[in-house]
Amino acid sequence: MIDIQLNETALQTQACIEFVQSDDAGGIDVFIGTVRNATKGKPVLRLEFEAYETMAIAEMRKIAEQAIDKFGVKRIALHHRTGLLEIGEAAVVIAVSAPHRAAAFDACRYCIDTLKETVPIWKKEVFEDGEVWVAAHP
Amino acid sequence: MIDIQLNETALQTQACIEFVQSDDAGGIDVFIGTVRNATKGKPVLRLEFEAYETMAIAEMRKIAEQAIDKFGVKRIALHHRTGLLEIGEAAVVIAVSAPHRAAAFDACRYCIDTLKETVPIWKKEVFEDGEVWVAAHP
Amino acid sequence: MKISLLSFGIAKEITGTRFMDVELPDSATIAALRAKLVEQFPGLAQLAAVKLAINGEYASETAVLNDSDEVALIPPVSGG
Amino acid sequence: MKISLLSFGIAKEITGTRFMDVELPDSATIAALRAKLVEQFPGLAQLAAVKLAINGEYASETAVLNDSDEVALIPPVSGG
Repeated sequence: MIDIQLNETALQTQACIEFVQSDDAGGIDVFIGTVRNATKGKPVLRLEFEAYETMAIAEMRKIAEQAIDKFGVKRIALHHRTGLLEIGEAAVVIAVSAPHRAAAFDACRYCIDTLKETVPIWKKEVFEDGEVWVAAHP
Repeated sequence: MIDIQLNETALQTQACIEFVQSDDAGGIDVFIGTVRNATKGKPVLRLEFEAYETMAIAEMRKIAEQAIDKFGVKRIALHHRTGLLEIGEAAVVIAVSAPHRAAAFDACRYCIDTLKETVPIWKKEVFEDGEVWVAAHP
Repeated sequence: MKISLLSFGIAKEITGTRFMDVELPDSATIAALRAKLVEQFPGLAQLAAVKLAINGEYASETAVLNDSDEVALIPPVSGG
Repeated sequence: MKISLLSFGIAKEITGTRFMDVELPDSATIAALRAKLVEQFPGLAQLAAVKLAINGEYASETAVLNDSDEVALIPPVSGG
């Protein structure tokens, strides 16, 4: 079972955990990516995420399906935030449940690693003196 | 910063996450070990955890300290349940925050793997037809 | 034929708009569209790898476009 | 001298009690205590590796006991 969401409002970690919880799951791994207050030592004021929404949701679903195939996990919730985020807010929450913990860890890590490579979402860091689209330039 | 707890009442995942959250952490990994409804296909009615409490807390603290040393993570919350647990309840919750996600994943996995080897806590599975102390016999 | 072009992130800043229509010869490929766009918006050439997607799927350089396709300019992603 | 012995999990079922006092010669080692306990409670020999801890720290077989030490019989752990 897969729950994919792209939200303009605060992500609900507890809802992700509840979605993946089941009586035959022994291990749940959850990853929460939060907005850091600095990049390479330079203070970040806030972040903005822009998404190609339909494709982002489709790519997130593909990743979850691949993780289920590869690692034999049972349930995955994958929620990503869009819009303006303050320091400390969650940009992404991924919860994975599996009968045994190794698969839950591996699948969760696969999801975030792959999401960062393939899902069309872009992060703009806002500094005191300007804004930068992350990773845009070589 | 380390928060170690051994609790007779339901574990609070959200409290563990809030403990490790900080403005300079970019990634939080959380592991939740829950009570499964079956072991090797045999229905489990409930579980009971017994702990050598003072030593269990000391060993859990050692593990968290080692994880901070080894992986450079910032904050760890490690809560374990004792007493009677129903199916689906959390037996252990581990939350780890780090500037970057790889360290958070590695440290969280180190904590649960090591906890299962060294922390003096014992699990008794209660079946329809009897009880078994897990891993007691070769 | 005419395709719809979506631009995101830094690409949107370079093209100046999220949505635009682009006229192309029939059976134009992604490579042909890319060449046309880089000519029109030289800033695109300064970016780390820019991918293109057709109707929401990543497309290869040899993929052939059809009238009314939705094509997206996808600069390096940075979600998560 | 006398040490306090704590038993947990399956070990508690075998010794029949969580707390007991054990009389030992002065300077007895963990190995000597283990031998004495296995003789008194043969069921302990059937378990997967049983460790012993002195005052809350895992102890080697050659560790020497002192009067009033708290020693714990630690059958294979299974937390988490």
